[in-house]
Amino acid sequence: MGDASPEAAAAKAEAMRGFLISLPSYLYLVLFFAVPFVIVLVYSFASRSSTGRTVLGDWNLVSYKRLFDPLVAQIAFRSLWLALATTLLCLVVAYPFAYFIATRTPRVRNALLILVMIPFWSNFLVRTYAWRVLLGSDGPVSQITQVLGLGETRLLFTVWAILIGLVYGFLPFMVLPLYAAIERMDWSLVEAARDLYASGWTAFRKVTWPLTTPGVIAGSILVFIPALGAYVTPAILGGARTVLLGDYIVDQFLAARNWPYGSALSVALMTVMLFATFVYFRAGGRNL
Amino acid sequence: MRRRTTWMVPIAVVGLMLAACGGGGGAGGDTTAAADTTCELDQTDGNLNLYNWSDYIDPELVTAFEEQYGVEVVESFYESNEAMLAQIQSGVSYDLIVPSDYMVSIMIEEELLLPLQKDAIPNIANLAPEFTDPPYDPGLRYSVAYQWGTTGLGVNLEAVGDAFVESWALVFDPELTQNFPGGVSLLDDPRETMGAALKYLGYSLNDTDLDHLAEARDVIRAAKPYIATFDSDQYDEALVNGEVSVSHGYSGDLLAAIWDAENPDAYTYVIPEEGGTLWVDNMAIPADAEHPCTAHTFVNFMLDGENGAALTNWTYYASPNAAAEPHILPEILEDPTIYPSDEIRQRLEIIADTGDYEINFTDYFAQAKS
Amino acid sequence: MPAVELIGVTKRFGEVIAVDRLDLAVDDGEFFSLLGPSGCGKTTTLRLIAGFEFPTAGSVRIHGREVGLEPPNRRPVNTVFQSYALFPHMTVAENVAFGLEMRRLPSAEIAERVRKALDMVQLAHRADARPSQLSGGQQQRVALARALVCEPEVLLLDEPLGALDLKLRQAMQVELKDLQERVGITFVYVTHDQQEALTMSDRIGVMNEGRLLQVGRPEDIYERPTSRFVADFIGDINLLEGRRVDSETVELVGGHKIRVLGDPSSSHVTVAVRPERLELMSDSDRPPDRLNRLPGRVIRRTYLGDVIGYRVDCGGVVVEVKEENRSGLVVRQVGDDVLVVWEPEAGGIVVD
Amino acid sequence: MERLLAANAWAVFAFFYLPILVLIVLSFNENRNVNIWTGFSTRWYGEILDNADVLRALRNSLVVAGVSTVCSTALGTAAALAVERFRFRGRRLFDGLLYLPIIIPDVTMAVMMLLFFVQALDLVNGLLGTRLNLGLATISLSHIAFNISFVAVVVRARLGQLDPAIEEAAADLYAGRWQVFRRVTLPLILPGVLGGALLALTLSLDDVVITSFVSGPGSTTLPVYVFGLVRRGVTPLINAVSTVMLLGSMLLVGLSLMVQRRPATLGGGNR
Repeated sequence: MGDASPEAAAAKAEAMRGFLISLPSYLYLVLFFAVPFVIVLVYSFASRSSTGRTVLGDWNLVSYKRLFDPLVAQIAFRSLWLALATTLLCLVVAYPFAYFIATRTPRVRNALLILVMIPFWSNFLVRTYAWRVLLGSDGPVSQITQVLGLGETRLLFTVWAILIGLVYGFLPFMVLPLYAAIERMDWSLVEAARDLYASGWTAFRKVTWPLTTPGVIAGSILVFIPALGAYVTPAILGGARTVLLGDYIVDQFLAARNWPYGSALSVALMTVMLFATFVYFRAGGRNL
Repeated sequence: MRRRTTWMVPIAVVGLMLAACGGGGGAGGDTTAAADTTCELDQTDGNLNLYNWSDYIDPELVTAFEEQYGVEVVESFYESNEAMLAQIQSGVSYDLIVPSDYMVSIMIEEELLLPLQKDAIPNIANLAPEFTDPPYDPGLRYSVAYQWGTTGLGVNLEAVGDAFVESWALVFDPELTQNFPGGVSLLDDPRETMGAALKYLGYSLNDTDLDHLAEARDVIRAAKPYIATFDSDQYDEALVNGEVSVSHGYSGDLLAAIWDAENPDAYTYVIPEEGGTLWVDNMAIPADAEHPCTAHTFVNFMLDGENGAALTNWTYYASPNAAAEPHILPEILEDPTIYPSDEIRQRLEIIADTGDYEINFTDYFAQAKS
Repeated sequence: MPAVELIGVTKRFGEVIAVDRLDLAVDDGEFFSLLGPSGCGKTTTLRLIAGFEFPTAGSVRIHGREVGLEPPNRRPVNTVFQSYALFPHMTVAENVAFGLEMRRLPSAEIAERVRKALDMVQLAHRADARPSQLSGGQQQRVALARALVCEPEVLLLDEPLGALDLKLRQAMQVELKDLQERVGITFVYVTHDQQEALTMSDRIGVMNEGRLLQVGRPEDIYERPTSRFVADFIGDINLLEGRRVDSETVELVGGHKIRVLGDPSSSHVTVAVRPERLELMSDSDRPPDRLNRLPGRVIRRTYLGDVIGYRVDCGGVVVEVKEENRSGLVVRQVGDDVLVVWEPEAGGIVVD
Repeated sequence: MERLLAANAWAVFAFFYLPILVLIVLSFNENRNVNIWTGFSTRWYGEILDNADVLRALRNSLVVAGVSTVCSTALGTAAALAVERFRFRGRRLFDGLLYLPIIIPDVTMAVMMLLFFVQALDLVNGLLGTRLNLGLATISLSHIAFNISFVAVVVRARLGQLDPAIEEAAADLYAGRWQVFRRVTLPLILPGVLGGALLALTLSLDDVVITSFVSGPGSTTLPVYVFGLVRRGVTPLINAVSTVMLLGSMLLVGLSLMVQRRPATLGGGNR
C-alpha cells in the first residue's frame, strides 16, 4: 500500500499523536539524559592528567583496554551473582506478598501499599545502620541462637548481611510492579483453570504466573540493575571485604579520580545491561 | 535517515559545549574576577557561601560571624573531598571550602584556589609553627589549617590484653589478629590503608615504588581472613559495640566513641610505633569565589584564638591555632591522643597527592580486597 | 438507504489481508449477522464499522454518510464487546450513563434514560453494583444497556453471547431478538455460531478468508448454499461428489446416478443434501420413481432424542441421514439394508 | 493457602519495620553517638528545631522530592502511554532511551549531570546574561531525569495488562481521546501511576551521589547532609528527624484514608 491511502494517513495521524504524547518526556530525556550521556561517552575516550583532571583532545582507547584486566571480570562476576541472588530472593518474597496485598479489599490494599513504602521515607543511612544493630553479635538474631545454645551468630560483615540489606533496600521495587500486575489480573481466568481440573499450583503456573510476567519482568529489572551497582549497602553491612562493580566504579570517580576509566566502565556496563534487557524481553516474547 | 538527523542535534549541542569550555575539561572559566580583587582587613563583599563537611562548625560561631559582620553565611555540605572537588572543578561558585591536605595540593596544581591575601588575615600569625609550612601548600599561599588529627588504631583492651604492641601488626599480623574476637576493621580508603601497610613494612606512606605497593597489597591480602570489615564510617561504633577488637580510623571519631562508651577505660587509641597519618583540614578560597573578601574575613575570624578554641571545644579535633590553646578545654588539650607528644608527632606523615600513582593505589587496594 | 454500507472495503495488517474487497449493505432496522469461522475477518469488518480500524481501501457509510476515517466517538454506532468491556471502576449505572455523559446530555435526562435502560434489561436493582459483582449474563445485559441507551443508528455486537452457558445463551437469543424488534435499531451481529445466526437474523452474511461468500435470509443460506464452504459450515450436510452425465443427471463416485435440479457448470459436481431431507426406506416400500435412491447398509445409528441419526454406506459414498423421531417411525438396526431416498429438489449443486 | 500468604505478609512487614523500630528506639538515645546506647532521652527531638542546618536540609529534600515526584509521574506516565499504546517513528529509540537512566550507575549519572549542567548554565548565562547557578532546580531536574524511567516501567507493567477493549468501549461511547484517558485509562492505571509516584518519591528522598554533585550553594539535601556527618559520627538527631518524617507521613496517610471514606479503589470514585 502506498502512503497515499487514507488509512495510511490516519495511521500517520495516530503515530503523530503517539509521538506528541511522548514528546515532553522524549525531549526531557534527550536534553537531560542523552546529551549528558554523550559527554560521558566523550570522556571515556579522554585521558587522566597526573592531578586527576580529565584531559580532552588526546583521544585514546586506554580506558577501554583496561576493561580486559582479569580483575574487572572477577569483580563483575561476583557482582552478577550477588545481583542475581538478590533479584531471586526479592521475587520469592515479594510475589506472595504482592499477591496478598492485591487480594485485599481496595481500602486495605491502599493502606498496605503505603505501609510498604513508608519505611523508605526515612533516611537511607540511618536505616542501614539500624540493620547493623540487628545483625551484629549482640543483635536479636545472635541472641536467639545464644538462647538456643548455638553460640554467637554474627551475620554482620558476611555475604548474608549484604543479601539481607540489598533485599531490604530493593524489595519495594519488586513489590510495586508485581502488585500492579496481580491486581489487574482477571481472576476468572484462574477460576477457569481451576474449573479445568488444574490444581492450585498448576493454575498458578499455567495462568497466574504467565499473566503477571510483565510485572515480574519490570520488577526484576528494577531490582537487578541497581543491585548490580550497589555499593553503600555492601560496604556498611558486608564490610566491603570484596570489591563489587558499584564501588569499583565509584572508586574510579571519587578515589582514583580517573574519570575516563570510570566513564568507560559505566559505558561498558550500560551496554551489557541494555543488551541483556533486550535479550530478556525477546525471551519473554515482548518487544523492548 | 530521520533518525540520524535527530541524533545530530544533541551531538552538535555537546560539541558546542565542549568548544565553549575550550577543551579545558571543566575547569571554571573566569577566574580573573576574584583574583584581581584586593581585600582589606574585615572587609565584606556579600554573603558567605560556605562549603563544608556536615556538622564541622559550631553553629554559634556562624551566628557570631553573621552578627559581627552583618552578612549571612549560606552553608552547604559535602560528603567527600572528591565530590567537593568535582563541584569546584566545574565552576560551581563557593566562597570558602574545607579541603583535606592532599586535596589542597591537587587543587593548587589545578589552579582552583585563590592565593590568600595575608594582609587581610593578620590572625594567620596565631598558627602553631608546624602548620605554617605544610608540604601540601608550602608557605601557606592558598590555605590555612582548620583542624587536624591523626589516623591510628582504636583498641579494645579486654580483647587485646594490656601488654599489646603498639604496632600495625595489630591489624596486619594474622598471628595476632586471629585471636581477636570479631577481628579487626580497616579504613575503606586506598591511601589510608595501603599507607598503613606501607608504614608497617617500613616505607613512607607516599611511597610510589610499585614493588613496595605490591608488598603492601600482599600484607593486606594475608591479613584479610581476620579483617571483619573495610569501613570508613562506622569503625568507631564497631569498636565500642564489641563487633571488632581493633579499629583503624581517625583520632576524633575513635576518641569520641571511646568517651561515649559505657566503659571508656576498656578502650584506647594508639598511633603505631611505625608511624601513621597526620591529616589536616584547611580553609581555602576557590579561585572563582564571588565574595573573596568575606571569605578572607571569615578565615581571619576563625583564626582568632577564642574562636579557634570554640571550634575545637565543639568538634573535639585538635586546633592548629596556638593562640587558641589557653581557651581550649583542658581535657581536650591534655589528652595525648588528641594532642600527641612531640615524639609521636615525629612519626606522623601527611598524605600527599601522588599524581598518576593514585591509580595504582586504588588498583592494588582493589586487588587486595578481591 | 441502507443503514450500513461497505463498498469495496479492504483491510490489511502488514502482509495479512483481513478483509478483502468486501461489499455489503445492511438495511435499516435489520438484524444482520456476519457468520464465519474464527479468523475469517468478521470481527475486523465489525471493527471497521465501529471505527476501531480504518479501511486500507474502500468506503464505509452509515445512512449514506461516509465514516471510514472517523474515530469511533464520532460514529452513530455503539458496540457490545465480546468481553463486554465494562468499566470495572464504575457502577452499573455509571457504566450505562457514560455515553450520555460524553454527549453532554442534561443530568436529569441521563438519570431518566439510565433508569429506563436498566429497566429494559431488568437490572434496575443492581444499579449500584460494580461489574465484578455481576454474573456473566448480567454483565452482558449491562453491556447491552450501555450501548442501547445511546440510541445508536446501528448496534454492533461482537459475539456477545459467546461467554454464556448454553441455557442462558438460548434465552438471551430470544431476548435479543425481541429487544431488537422492540427498539427497531439496526443490529450487526458477529458470530461463529450458525445456530445463533439462524435463530435471530433477518439476513446472514457468511464470511471466509476475508470474503463475503453469500448473503441471504437464514432459509436461503441453509437451504440453498451456493458454495461448498457455506454448505459445509452451516448445519450438517452430505456432500456427494460426482460427474455430470446430462443437464439433469449426475453419476456419483460409486456409480449410482441421481437427478439434480439446476445446471451444473462443470463436469465435476458436488451435490449437497441436508441429512434431514433424506429418508430411509426398504425395497418393499416401493419409493416413487421420481425420487433419488441409493441402496446401502446402516453402519451406525445415533439416538439424539428428537432425531435419530444414521450413517449409511452406499458403496463408496457414505451419507448421513436424520429421521424425525415421530410415532410410527421404523427404527433401523446396524447392518440393515436400506434405500436412502430424497426428492431431487432437496439436493443443490455447490461450487468449491 | 490464604494463611500462608498472610503469614508471609506479616513476616515481610516485620522485615520492613524491624529496622524502623530500631531506628526509632535509637532516636531516644541520650548518647551523641547513635549506635552506642547509654540511656533514654528526648533531647534530640528538642534539638531538631534548634538545628538550622538540618531544618534547611529537610526543607530542601522535601521541595526536591515533591517537585520531582509530580513532574516525573506526569512525564513518566505519558511516556509509558506513548510506547505502550502507539506506534510512531522513533519509538524504539525512545524506548531504549527510557531504560538508560535505570541502568546507569548513579555515580556516572552524577558526573555526567554535573558536567552537563555546568556547561549548559555557562551557555545559558553567556547567552542571556543571567547568573544562574547549580541548586535546587538542577537537583530537581536530575531527579526527574532518573525518575521518569522508574515511573514509566511501573506504569507500563500496568498498561500492558489493560484490556484494550475497555478503552475502545469508551471511545465507542463518544468519549474523545482525552476523555478516554481521563475517565477510563487513568483511573484504571492509577494503581500503577501511584506506585510509580511512590517509587519516585522514595528514590528522590534517598539519593545522595547525584544530588551532591549537582547541588549548589545552600541546596544541601538531608541525605547529603547525613552522609557528610559520617566523618563526625551520625547523631541520634538524624534518627529523630527520620522518626518525625515517618510519623508525619503516617499521619498524612491516615488522614487521607479517613477522608477517603467511601470504599473506592485507588482508581475509583468518579461522579
